[in-house]
Amino acid sequence: MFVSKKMTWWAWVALALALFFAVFPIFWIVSTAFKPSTEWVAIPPVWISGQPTLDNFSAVFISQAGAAETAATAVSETGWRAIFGSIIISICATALSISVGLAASLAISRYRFGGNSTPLMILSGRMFPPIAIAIPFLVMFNSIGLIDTYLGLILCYAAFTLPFSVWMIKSFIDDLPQEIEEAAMLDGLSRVQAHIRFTIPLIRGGLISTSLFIFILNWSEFLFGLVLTAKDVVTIPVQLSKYFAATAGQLYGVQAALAVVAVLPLVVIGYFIQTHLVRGLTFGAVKR
Amino acid sequence: MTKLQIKDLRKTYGAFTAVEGLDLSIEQGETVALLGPSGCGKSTTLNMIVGLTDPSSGDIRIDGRSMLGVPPGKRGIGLVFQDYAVFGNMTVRENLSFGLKVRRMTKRDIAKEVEKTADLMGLSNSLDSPTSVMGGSQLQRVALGRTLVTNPSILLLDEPLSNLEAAMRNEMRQELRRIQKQTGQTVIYVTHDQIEALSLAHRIAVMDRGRLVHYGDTHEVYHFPKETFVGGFLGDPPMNFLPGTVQASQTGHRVDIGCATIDVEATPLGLSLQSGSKVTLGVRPESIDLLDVGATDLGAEILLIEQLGADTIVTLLLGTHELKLRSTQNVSHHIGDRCSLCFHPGMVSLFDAETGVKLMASPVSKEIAA
Amino acid sequence: MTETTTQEVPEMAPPPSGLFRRDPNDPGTLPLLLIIPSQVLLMGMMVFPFLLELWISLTNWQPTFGSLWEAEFISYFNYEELILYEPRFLQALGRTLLFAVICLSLEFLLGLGLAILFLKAIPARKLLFSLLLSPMMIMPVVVGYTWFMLFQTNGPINQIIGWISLQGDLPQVEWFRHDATAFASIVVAEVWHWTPLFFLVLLSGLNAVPQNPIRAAVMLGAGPLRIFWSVVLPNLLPVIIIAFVIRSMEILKIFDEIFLMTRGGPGTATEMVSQYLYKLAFQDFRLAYAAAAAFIVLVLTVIGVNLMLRPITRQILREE
Amino acid sequence: MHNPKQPTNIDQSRRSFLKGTAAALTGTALPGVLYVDAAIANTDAIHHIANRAVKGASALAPSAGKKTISILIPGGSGGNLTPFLEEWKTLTGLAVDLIEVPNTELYSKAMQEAVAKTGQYDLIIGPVFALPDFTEAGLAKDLDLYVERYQPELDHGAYRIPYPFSEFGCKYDGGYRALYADADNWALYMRKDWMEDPAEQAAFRAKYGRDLTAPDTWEDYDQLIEFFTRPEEGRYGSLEYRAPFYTKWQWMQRFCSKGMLYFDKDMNPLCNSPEGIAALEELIASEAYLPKEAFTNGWSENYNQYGIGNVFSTFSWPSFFRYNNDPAISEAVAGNLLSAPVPGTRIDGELIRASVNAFGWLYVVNEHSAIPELAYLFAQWHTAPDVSDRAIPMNGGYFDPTRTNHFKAPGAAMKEKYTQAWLHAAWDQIGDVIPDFVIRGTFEYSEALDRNCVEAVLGKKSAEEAMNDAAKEMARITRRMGKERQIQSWNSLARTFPEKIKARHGVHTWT
Repeated sequence: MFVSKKMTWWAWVALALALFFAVFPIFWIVSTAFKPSTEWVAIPPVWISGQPTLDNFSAVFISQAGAAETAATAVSETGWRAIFGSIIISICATALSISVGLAASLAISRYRFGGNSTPLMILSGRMFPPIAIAIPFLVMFNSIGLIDTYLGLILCYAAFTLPFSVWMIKSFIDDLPQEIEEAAMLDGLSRVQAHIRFTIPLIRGGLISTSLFIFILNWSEFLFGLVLTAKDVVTIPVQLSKYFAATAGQLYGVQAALAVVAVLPLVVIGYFIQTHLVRGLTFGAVKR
Repeated sequence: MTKLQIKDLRKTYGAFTAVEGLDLSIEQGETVALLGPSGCGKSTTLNMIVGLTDPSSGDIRIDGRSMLGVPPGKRGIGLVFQDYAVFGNMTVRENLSFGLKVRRMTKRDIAKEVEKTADLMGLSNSLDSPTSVMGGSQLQRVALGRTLVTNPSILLLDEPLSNLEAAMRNEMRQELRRIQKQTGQTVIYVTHDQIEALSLAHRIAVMDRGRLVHYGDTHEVYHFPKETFVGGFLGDPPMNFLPGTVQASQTGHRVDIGCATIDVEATPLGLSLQSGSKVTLGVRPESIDLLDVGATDLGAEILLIEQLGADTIVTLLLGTHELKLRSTQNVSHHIGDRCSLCFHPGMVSLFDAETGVKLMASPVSKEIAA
Repeated sequence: MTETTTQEVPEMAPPPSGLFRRDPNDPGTLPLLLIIPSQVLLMGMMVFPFLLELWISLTNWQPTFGSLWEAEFISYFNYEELILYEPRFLQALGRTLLFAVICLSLEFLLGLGLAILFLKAIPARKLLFSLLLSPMMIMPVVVGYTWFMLFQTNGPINQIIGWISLQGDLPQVEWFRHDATAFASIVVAEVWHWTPLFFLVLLSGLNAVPQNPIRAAVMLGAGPLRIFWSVVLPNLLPVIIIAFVIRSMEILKIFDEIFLMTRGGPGTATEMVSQYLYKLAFQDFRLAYAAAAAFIVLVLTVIGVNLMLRPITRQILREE
Repeated sequence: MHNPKQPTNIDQSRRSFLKGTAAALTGTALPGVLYVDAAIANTDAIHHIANRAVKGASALAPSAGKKTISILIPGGSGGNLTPFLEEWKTLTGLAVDLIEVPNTELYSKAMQEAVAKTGQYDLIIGPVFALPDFTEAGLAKDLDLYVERYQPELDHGAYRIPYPFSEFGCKYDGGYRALYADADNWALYMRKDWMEDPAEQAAFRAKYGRDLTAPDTWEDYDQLIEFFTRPEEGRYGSLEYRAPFYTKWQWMQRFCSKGMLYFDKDMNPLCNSPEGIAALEELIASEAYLPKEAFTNGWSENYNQYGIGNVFSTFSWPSFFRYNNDPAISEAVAGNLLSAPVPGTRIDGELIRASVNAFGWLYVVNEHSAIPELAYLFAQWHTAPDVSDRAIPMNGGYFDPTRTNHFKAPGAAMKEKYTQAWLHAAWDQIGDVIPDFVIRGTFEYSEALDRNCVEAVLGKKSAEEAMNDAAKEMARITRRMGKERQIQSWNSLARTFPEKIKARHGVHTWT
């Protein structure tokens, strides 16, 4: 390789800086989640609380009704409904996006359905500014009663992640030799059976990583979650924006606590799908 | 004049020794093949010579100058890769110009040199084609041309023909020989293919498990291998090995191979063998003659006769050992026949049974009384 | 898009070999059945709202004027107004492009630097790798909140700057007050968030670059820069383009982080297209006008992405 | 687009309320005329409004299609409500469900409801400046009928909401559209302990040749904040807002106190008048007396920062006083806060002050609600003189004293939280209240003004350029909105300005 493998002093410095830059904000969220309200925006800033507290987490998880008024107890609702909503919506939307995307990728990759324009058309769906499309969604959802329903958000999220589903899954199917299905069919399986028994199991790894990637997208979505809900449905990103109290202003600690809870699974998921993620993210341009 | 001299070259990775105590010298204008099975350390040696890997100890000298610490590009060595490693995003001309551009030659000089080399390599007509559409032997030419254009003092070829089809391989072999002759280039040729080594090289260096086992001219290496490994690695079919026990005799030594004894003369070095010591006796298939169709009880039995065009390979059972024999003459024997054998005088080697190291190379004669 | 299609179709015409094509009747309705769910989903959730939006953009609708169904049809007036008389929209557009170019270049360069660093023998490689990737997994809203906290005038970033500065007193940069620093702050947040993607993609790309051409270049005496430029980069190109396409599609829509950090301020210094659209649609509720603006953005994005994809469309779509 | 009028008889009865009180409400000597005996708190009458609401709701509840009233509230305002939901349920059998959205998003969310028409919220607590938009978008239900039926006594009677809150906080275009819940005009808050320090008093007199007292004019005020600015000690003169969205209010106070209105009779912007430019230049000039955070602080950061105790003064809402005067929340300044009327300008011997009603929350009944009347009744109950007197002092909410009895006959909790002194001072300043842009397109006008102010403050434009740009943008907004309609709306808003200002423009003669 054109780079020496040896760690020089500048390599150590660069590595240390990069690590600090990458980890510091995450450290700050986690640290803030354990700070009492007096330290959220203290001057000078508190790095690690001398009196760590779980108040912020209890504000997220345990109802504060009747508790003495403190910054953390100004929260009017626990985060459970939002966590539940996010889980339901993200999982269902991901499942829908993946299954529809899988079928479409089979049609495109194996049968060249619609030539080359179909994938590009599907991809362009991802290019529309969501802020603008939110209004027609509002009008449309209102007329069919989907506002403030789980189904509404699930359909919306599934549609908006479909372009990635199709492109990522397609790249995995493209890399699978067609001979495998052909052989299966020569052995008497039908076309559908061949796909179910061979194609899908063989791209299992790709499907899992695509699912997790799509899940992350759904899990993080904010704008539609804000606009297309009213009172019954809440997602975590929307709930985060509600942590504000008259006395304390922004409830940084409580926000941080819910953020930690919401982000942790993603970091863990990300750890496991790293390598697959590359394949999917580059639509198969990197084959490893 | 010694072009390349390698002294006690050693490379270790932790506890693993890839190359140990390698000594090698190559003369100007010589073609040397570095031969060995995969994992024998030849690639590591090659990388150390070109400078892609730093040796753990030892020295590499080119024209008497130590190359330790000299970067690969400055050693005056050209390297051609097994997979050609042609720059796929460039045309042939760009490929050939690359090394010269790096050397900051003027555009005109570059063009001149490139034309010259292209001519030598037979690439003149395809100078402006993209390499991404080219086939194996064309790519090989580009790779070779790209290296030769920089006028390296030593040319290293790393398994250059192994990715080619058989027919192409022959053609390229001749091509290489022609170019070598034309340019008088010193060439080191790394291969695991003995035919290439034997046909192209003046001298062969055989490596095994990180050691240089035998370094000599092709004839010597082929016929008088220094170790059983060399004999077994070179030749198709390889050298025959027969375990035996030394018996002292008046004329020299005799080796008892169980079903027969063979007279072996003492070496000029006066090596004397301990009576009763275990040895391995090696003999090339083409150094064995079939004498006649005998009906003797102790004769060798013919197990198989393979007609390979010009040659015939005969598989024999001598006592409990299988032997292979190559004959250029027509074999009139039949499977199941018994016959007597004759080992060519001076063509039998004795190896230590335990270490496999050659005990002596001696002219031998004796008919085996079968 | 259309152009690509018309160009490529004739090349594809000879059907590829293989069982699926050998018998033209064989797949029957299967491909159709497979594609239908996606088309239904896209029809309902993309095409229909899209058409509705298109129609809205041709009216003068805003809720304080009455309901959508009573809105007046004014044809291209909104578009004309936006392009000819609304400098703020064009500024936001230009600013978004500038932001995208700055961020993507920084992310690319930093990602590349990190990726090259990771070719070295790094200790605790897997752990460090994951730590460096983690920002990518964090939801944009959280990214916004976090950097908002960090960039407070009395926040830790100023504290760190204070430590580094020799005097030791806080220089107190008011990040969100000045155009340049506010812009820098969102660039930092965005770069922090998405450099890992470039790092991941480029490292994988680098690891997939064939080693021997690089060795060959070394042997020919080329220095690291020349090798990188002439040998490594051309190999990385498809990966780089894809990464750029994906990121530009998303960065042109950037909203959450800026919404939570600067709200487009001070003035309009950090107002991207999305912020401007948000103002139009969710503050002024000039919905028709916002719709027209969105269409202009869409058209530009589609053109841009297609231009970027052009060099590798073939490869990605496996047309050879 | 103009909503059809309610039946004539109701229209007339509403007018008759107006007639009865108009003279008093628009009078200059408002506090004196409206002096209300403290005894009003002890009469049964204080309960009538709430009782009417409870009675009405109890009567309607059994036949209601929905037994839960959903209220869209700004995040952080639940404190005024949650303790009362149980009580309401006991009284009427109706549950209440609170739906929070971030308070910056409330307007947006409500307007989305105007588009989506889901009826998911029965009541909306919205900002006062949004009332015209809510009404024009068909979101704010016309309340004339309910007001007639249940008599919330918004603009008459002993417990009325004082003018002009009763006007721009409850009505749009002459009709009742909202129940005002939160009077939110600014006052000047200063550090009493700093002002009363004899050393400071001496130093001040030595420097400026007058006593260290609460300022009458902006010049006085500017001297005060200059005097107390000591960056070397980390002390500053003022924590005025210079952050986006807030800066316009600072400008409005200075501008209107020069006897100015936002627009002339024909709705031509006046911000680029010499007065407007001067007001902006004054804002720019006082930068030196502000800590750096003033340029980024939103209201809650501002409250917290003042609470630290290193700044002399600030302009703020009633809740500022309440929170920062609470030792549990702000140790440093509690007990040391002096509230004073906002400074004014002396024009032709007359001191004109302009206290901007920045924000302020009100109840709007969703036109698309299935149970609008019940929703209205809850709002009436919650804003009734007795209930609101208990609700406003609750912690964790935004509501501030609104009805006459809150100021004149406060309950124990109210007195404890706001102090008698503050309530008196606040009452005395009501005559100086100026409204925000309470007209259709409020966000567009505010944003145009605010952005240009901020850009001038940041030095990107001169004050004159900024004000000219703002005027140009506002004129364009008006043109696009439909000039005639906007003028009509502005003319009625202009009438709610303080008498001294109106007189200078002859608003009475506008038609």
